[in-house]
Amino acid sequence: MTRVGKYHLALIGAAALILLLSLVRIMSGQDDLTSSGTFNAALLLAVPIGLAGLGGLWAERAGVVNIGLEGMMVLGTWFAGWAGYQWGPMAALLAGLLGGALGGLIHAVATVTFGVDHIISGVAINLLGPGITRFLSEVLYGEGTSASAKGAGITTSPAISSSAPEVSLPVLSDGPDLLGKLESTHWFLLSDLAGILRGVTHDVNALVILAVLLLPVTYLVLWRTSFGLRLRSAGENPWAAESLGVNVYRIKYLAVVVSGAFAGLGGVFLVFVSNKYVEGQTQGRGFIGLAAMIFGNWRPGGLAAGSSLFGYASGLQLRSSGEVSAVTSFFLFGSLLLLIYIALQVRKLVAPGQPAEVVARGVKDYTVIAAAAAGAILLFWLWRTVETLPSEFVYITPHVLTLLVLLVASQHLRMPKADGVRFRRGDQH
Amino acid sequence: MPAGLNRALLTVAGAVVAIVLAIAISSVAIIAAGASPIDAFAAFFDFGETARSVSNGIAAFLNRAVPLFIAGLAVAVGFRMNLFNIGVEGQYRIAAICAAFVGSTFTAPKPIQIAVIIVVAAVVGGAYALIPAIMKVTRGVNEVISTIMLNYIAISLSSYLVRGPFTGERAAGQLTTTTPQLPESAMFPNLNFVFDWFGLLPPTRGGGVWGFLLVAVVLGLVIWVVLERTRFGFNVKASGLNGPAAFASGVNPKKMVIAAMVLSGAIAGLIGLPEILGDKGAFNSNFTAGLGFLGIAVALLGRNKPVGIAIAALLFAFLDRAQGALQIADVPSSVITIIQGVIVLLVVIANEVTNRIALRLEEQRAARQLGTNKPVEVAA
Amino acid sequence: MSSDTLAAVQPAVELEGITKRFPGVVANHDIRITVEPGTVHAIVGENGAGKSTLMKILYGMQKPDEGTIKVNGREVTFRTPSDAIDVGIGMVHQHFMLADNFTVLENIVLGAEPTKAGVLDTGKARARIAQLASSHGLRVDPDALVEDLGVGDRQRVEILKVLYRGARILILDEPTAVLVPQEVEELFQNLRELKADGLTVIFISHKLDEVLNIADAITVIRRGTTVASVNPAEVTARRLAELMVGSELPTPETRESTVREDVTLSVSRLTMEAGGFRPVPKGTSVGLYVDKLREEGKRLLLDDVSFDIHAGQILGVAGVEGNGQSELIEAIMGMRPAHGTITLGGVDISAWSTLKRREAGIGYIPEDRHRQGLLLEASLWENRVLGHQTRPPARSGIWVDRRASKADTERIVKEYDVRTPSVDTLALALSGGNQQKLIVGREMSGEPSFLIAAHPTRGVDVGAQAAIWDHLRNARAAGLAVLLISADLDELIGLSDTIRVILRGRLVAELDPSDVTPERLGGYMTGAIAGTEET
Amino acid sequence: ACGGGDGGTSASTQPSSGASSEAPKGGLKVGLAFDVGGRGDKSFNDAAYAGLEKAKTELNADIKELSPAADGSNRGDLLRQLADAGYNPIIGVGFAYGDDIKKTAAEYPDVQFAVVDSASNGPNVTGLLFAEEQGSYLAGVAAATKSKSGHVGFVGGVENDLIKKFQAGFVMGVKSVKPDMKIDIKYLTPDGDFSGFKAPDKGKVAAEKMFQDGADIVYHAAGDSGLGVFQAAAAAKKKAIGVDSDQRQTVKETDLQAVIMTSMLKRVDVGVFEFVKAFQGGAKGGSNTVYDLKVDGVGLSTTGGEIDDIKDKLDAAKKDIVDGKVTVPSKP
Ligand SMILES: Nc1ncnc2c1ncn2[C@@H]1O[C@H](COP(=O)(O)OP(=O)(O)OP(=O)(O)O)[C@@H](O)[C@H]1O
Ligand SMILES: Nc1ncnc2c1ncn2[C@@H]1O[C@H](COP(=O)(O)OP(=O)(O)OP(=O)(O)O)[C@@H](O)[C@H]1O
Ligand SMILES: [Mg+2]
Ligand SMILES: [Mg+2]
Repeated sequence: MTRVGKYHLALIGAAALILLLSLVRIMSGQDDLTSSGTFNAALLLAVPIGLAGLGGLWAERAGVVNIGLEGMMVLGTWFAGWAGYQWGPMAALLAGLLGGALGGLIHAVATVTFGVDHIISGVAINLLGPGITRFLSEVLYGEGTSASAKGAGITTSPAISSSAPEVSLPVLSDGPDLLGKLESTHWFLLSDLAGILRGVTHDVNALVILAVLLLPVTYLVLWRTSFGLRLRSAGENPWAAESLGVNVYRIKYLAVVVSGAFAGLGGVFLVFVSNKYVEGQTQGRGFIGLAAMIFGNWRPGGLAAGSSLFGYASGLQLRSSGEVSAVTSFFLFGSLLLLIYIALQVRKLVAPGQPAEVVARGVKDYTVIAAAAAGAILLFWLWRTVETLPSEFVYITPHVLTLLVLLVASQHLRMPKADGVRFRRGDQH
Repeated sequence: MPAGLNRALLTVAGAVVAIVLAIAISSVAIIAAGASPIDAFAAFFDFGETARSVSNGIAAFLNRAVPLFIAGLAVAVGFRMNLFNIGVEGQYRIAAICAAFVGSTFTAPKPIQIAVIIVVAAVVGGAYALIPAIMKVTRGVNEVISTIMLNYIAISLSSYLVRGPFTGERAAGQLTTTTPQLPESAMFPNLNFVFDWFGLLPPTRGGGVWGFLLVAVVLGLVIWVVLERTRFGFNVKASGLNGPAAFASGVNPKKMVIAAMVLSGAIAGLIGLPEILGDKGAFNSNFTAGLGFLGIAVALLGRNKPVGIAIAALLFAFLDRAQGALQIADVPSSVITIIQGVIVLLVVIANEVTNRIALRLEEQRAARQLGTNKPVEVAA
Repeated sequence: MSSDTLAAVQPAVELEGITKRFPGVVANHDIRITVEPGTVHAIVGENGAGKSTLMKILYGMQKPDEGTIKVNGREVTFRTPSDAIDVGIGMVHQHFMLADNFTVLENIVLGAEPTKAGVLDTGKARARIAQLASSHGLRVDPDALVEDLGVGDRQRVEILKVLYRGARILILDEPTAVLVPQEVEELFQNLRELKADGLTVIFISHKLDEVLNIADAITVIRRGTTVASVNPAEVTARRLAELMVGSELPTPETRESTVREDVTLSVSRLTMEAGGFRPVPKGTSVGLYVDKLREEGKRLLLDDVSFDIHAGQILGVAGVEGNGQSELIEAIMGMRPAHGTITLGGVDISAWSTLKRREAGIGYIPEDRHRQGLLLEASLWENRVLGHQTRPPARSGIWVDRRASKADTERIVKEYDVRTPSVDTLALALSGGNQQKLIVGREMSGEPSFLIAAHPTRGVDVGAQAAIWDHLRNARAAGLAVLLISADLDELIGLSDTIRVILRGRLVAELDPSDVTPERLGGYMTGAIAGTEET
Repeated sequence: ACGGGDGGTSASTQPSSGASSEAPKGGLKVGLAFDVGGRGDKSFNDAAYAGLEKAKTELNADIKELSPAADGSNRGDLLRQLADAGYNPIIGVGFAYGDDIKKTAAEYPDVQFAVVDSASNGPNVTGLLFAEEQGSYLAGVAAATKSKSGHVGFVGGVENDLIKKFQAGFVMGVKSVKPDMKIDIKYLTPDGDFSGFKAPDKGKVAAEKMFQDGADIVYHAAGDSGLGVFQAAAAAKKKAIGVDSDQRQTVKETDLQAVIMTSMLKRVDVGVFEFVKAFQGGAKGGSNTVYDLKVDGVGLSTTGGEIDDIKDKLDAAKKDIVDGKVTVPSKP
């Protein structure tokens, strides 16, 4: 019952968001807010974050904190590049997975077998990942190696022999491209929807589909299978699980190795995008993936929302090259959101059927409404007056947005109860 | 007490085994790279042939250790309370640029000028750390996410400042953007005279051995005293060991989060100062980044205790110093990072293992004492 | 199968010469027990006697250093609990082993999940649980979250977990410690049904009347060794107690009243919402606001709680766990905001911080010493400082006065008979009873005028229990006001001057301990007897 | 593409390579310290290394090159190590060396230093400066002339003053052809965050938007992120302009080669080699050597022949600059 309710609430929320976006687009004339290009970019940028986050989700649901995602992702990129240039994309995929899984294995040995503090192990892996890959590059891609002749350098691998396939939704976003046509009409709501749909269905890398599928798959595996139940029990109460005959060590090992593999897959994706390994191309996405996972309350749906938000904001940021940047429309967006909030609050205050003197109408409520109103006016004024933001303020759009959303909605996060706890077989708890 | 001695010996043995293992693992890597491990390890101790290069190498080594040590302290203060301040990175960046700018706007006698700069750095670092602290206590925002995001924001913000409001004059043809040059009175005196004591040539490198080393030592002492001897330190320790118990004992967890985070940020604010006051004389776009992240490793390796952090910082700095020496010996210098990572991992693993061995030894002792146990008289 | 006929000849469990050592402790030494099938076999012994350790060995959670285990006549060695589960052994642990964030169903099926193509078959599981529940009279809601359940429900979930795995031999480690008499009786009814179905139950308790009530055979363990096997029909509780401790059980009798005129602590109209505290709007009285909350059907954790405690009085609060005791404590300690007024010695302290309240003379023996009372990884003297950071002897300016703290810890160690090598020992090295004595000593320091004692002797052995009772009694005689919360009804009746019963956040009855039995008290606690609303 | 530039605008003399009066006796020992990324980056650092190698083969120099730590914190120490090990001259690659070279040069007055992309700041320091803005101007002219849509773009890796030189020149070049042309400009990361040079995905997203908005040629100065720009161009069937080296040759993917209309060359190799050669000839520091269009220190590559048809126009533009008729600003 409640779950269905939540699900519907999420749908309604998404619909309201799109409506609002559409409104903002019409008002500001920034078509890029809902263009297919933006959403395509958002998808591209969200996928590696989402994959890293999924890695985090698997590990932390089994009770192992994984701050080493970044290092595992780095391993994934390097091995993907190394295998990819020799044997093609499939090999890249496999090698990247294995590379990440190797990082996961190290983490598992340290944390599960030896009971090392999870953060320490993760930090060590974040040192090791870049160290090992750089070392391997120096050895294998150095001057005079065969790879070097194929275009490798210390900081890059040769290009992958052939790139991963890209697909589009036939008719709708390809060929006749009906969605594209609809999008270019710039109608209210309809074009926005078309843009969003086309963005996520046009020229989509095969790995994106895999990555997106992994979200529901993760949900099904972790929340619908017996394996998932055991895995989550290792994160909630491993002592109970152990006492029921669950092999907690094995579960944790598996979870952490899968975690590394997913982070590695995120690396593979980055390699596919640039068609080769480039040193430093993970750009801290392991950390952002971790953040997205916490943002998403250790759940696949929330993680998807978190990485999408980040991907969307980054995409918009990177695409705002003109004089008037689409990013300024966020002022308008925020202003409208605050207006809606005020309206809801006011309605609650004047709602009939409650004796006036008993209504919880503290000073605090009024202050909040007043502050919201002031904020709305300020944001609206900013939107009207600010033509171009200093580019430095544009770069931080995704980060600021994430912080703002967290400020509004982070009260109810609940992490697995035994997350980060070192578990020893036979110990009492 | 024999059991205690046993334990201490085991710990030392564990650390030694860990380092030997780390050396073995990196040797494998070095051999795989087609180089000689002996050359490689010689390179770590090879400070050059001339007296000048030796003292320069020592200076480079010590100068690297100073910011690492401060970064480790900053991270450790948070960890002591189970607060994971990944944001040291951003905090020191913002603090450095603000301190460098403020320091350049006036001239005062050296002690005052330097003190003002240090205070500004600490205040700015603390203030920047206050943001995630307030977000945590008022809205429950996880400090891991907020500080990660604030790190990115700090980069953009400092870039904006150094190119905009805080920008300084620079010579024609110089592309590095920078804050105004600090007056001479802001530069921290160096410690080169110490070399004379040991009959060594003082280092010639820019600034020599940074005098800020002394500040770091004092800071380490102060932090040790604060954490181990004061009521505040007791509260930090209690909150870290057992939050609910600390709460029940009257410690206000919100205040503690804010205090610990701000203290951590204030210390973080100082990370950039040795470089600025000892060498660069300004904050510029090539300012050393990443010390905050290294600080995490240093703090963890040093077990969040000032002495341990000092040892860890020296070890990391010692390894880092060999960057050039290794290349001269034709060994891939990335082996340094590998050694650092492996040591962090192995030292903690060794620690766990020795703990377990100690426990088992105690169990055996118990078994031996079984003979001396009085048999329980069976009634009825 | 032939197991029934076999069982008639073969004992269900045979333990031979089991020995288990921990660092510094020999938990089990040459234990011998034979459990006949289809019986309830009780194991009794004081705290730390080694009962739990033995059962963990039988359940494969710990490996014995020596000795053999036979199940149904066959010798077995267990590497993990699943080996024990495989031969039909199930265990309900002394502390709940449940994942709070899981549903009842998930907790029950964990490790033995019915699946369809790898997917959890909840339908099948639900049916099986319903069937087990009805056939053994264990009602549960399979979809409820465990964190929302009370202790009785949790206990049933634990038993269902075991039954669900088809266990024929059940180990119950102190299942009654947290139950009220009515619930205990309910549990015993279940056990009898299980026994009738041919199951074997190994039952651990140190409540001797319970043991005599349910057991078919009793084994007594003292200091890790089996000292006697007795037939419950031929033994009295008194005799059993002597076997356990070698001396008589102490009683918490405190009859002569020391209650004085002056009210030390006065609580009035204390109310706490479930959904989080919201301040009462301006211009509204607390009463009106609370009425409105009630009207709206908001759940109240504390509902209009008022009482006074006089100097020299012990007010006992009885109640099934989870009925607002913790919230009451937290409200008085200032750890959780609530509506209403609290005065200490006539001063309104409602708005004070926890620290200020402690400084004003409130002591607090927390219900869970490991969670709220101790820094396990810190030394004893540091634990002495905890809660007294701002008061002498611990404080000197901004510093912690280590010398004075250590000296005062020495005093506590001596006065309260805390058995420890030194005050620098880490708290985790002490046994539970000694830890508790340290806490009691600490909370009695600094001359408190009011003490909250929550389960002051829970899980503490007989000797320590008597000592703690003595200390409480002496302090009471010296004028200390005490709020005593305990699940041990004998303790409650024996120590209190007045007993109030708390049910769903309300004080529902005021009883005179001199004419109340545990059974009647249990009736009030469960709501079976309607409360005598306070006047 | 271009012949070796000889000499600089402000270099005092042009001694011939053989005649050396003050060349060190024990042979030529040249040290070089790379920018972050190090040797083998197939770009800026490797270009410098190519010059060094040429010095090795042609001038018989003993060479040593060192890469800094990932955070670049030890640039100064590398220079000192080279000096202590007897290397002279010593070259720092990248403007980030400016400060360190200044200090080190003061400490080692007997050693000659050079710094790429930064001005001389000591009597024994030679600044090897490149007129990126001039080369970029030509790139702008080429882009504007070739553009059919009247809309071009520029993607910079990191928003620092070096990359802004590229932008300034490019914009002016474009405007010189069509003043009302639309130019999209995007940087990937702020100054101080050098990850913008290593983010092909970001480059791709930024360029994609430009192409979607109608741009048909995008010029990049974004290091490895330029790969993304090429990919976006290939996907949109549009063109891109490479940077630093002749990327039509260094990029190995054939589909990407095809979109690289031309590349703005920055002959760091020439700069390094010429400096070593001049040193051997006894040249002293204290001045800058500017590698500009006049000496072909910058220019456009012609591999693929895509700009052959506008050669006249480019030559004219070049001539205007060389003759001083047009001055290209180095700031946007
Ligand atoms: N994991 C362990 N490590 C060390 N000592 C232990 C461990 N578990 C139990 N002990 C010790 O073994 C002894 C027996 O403990 P056990 O828990 O079996 O007692 P018990 O009879 O169940 O007591 P209680 O009535 O308090 O539950 C105690 O002295 C205890 O301190
Ligand atoms: N995991 C463990 N490792 C080491 N020693 C332990 C462990 N668990 C218990 N002990 C030992 O057991 C003793 C106290 O534990 P025990 O569980 O018997 O206490 P208790 O009286 O049952 O307290 P509680 O009711 O709080 O569990 C101490 O001597 C402690 O050293
Ligand atoms: Mg116990
Ligand atoms: Mg027990």
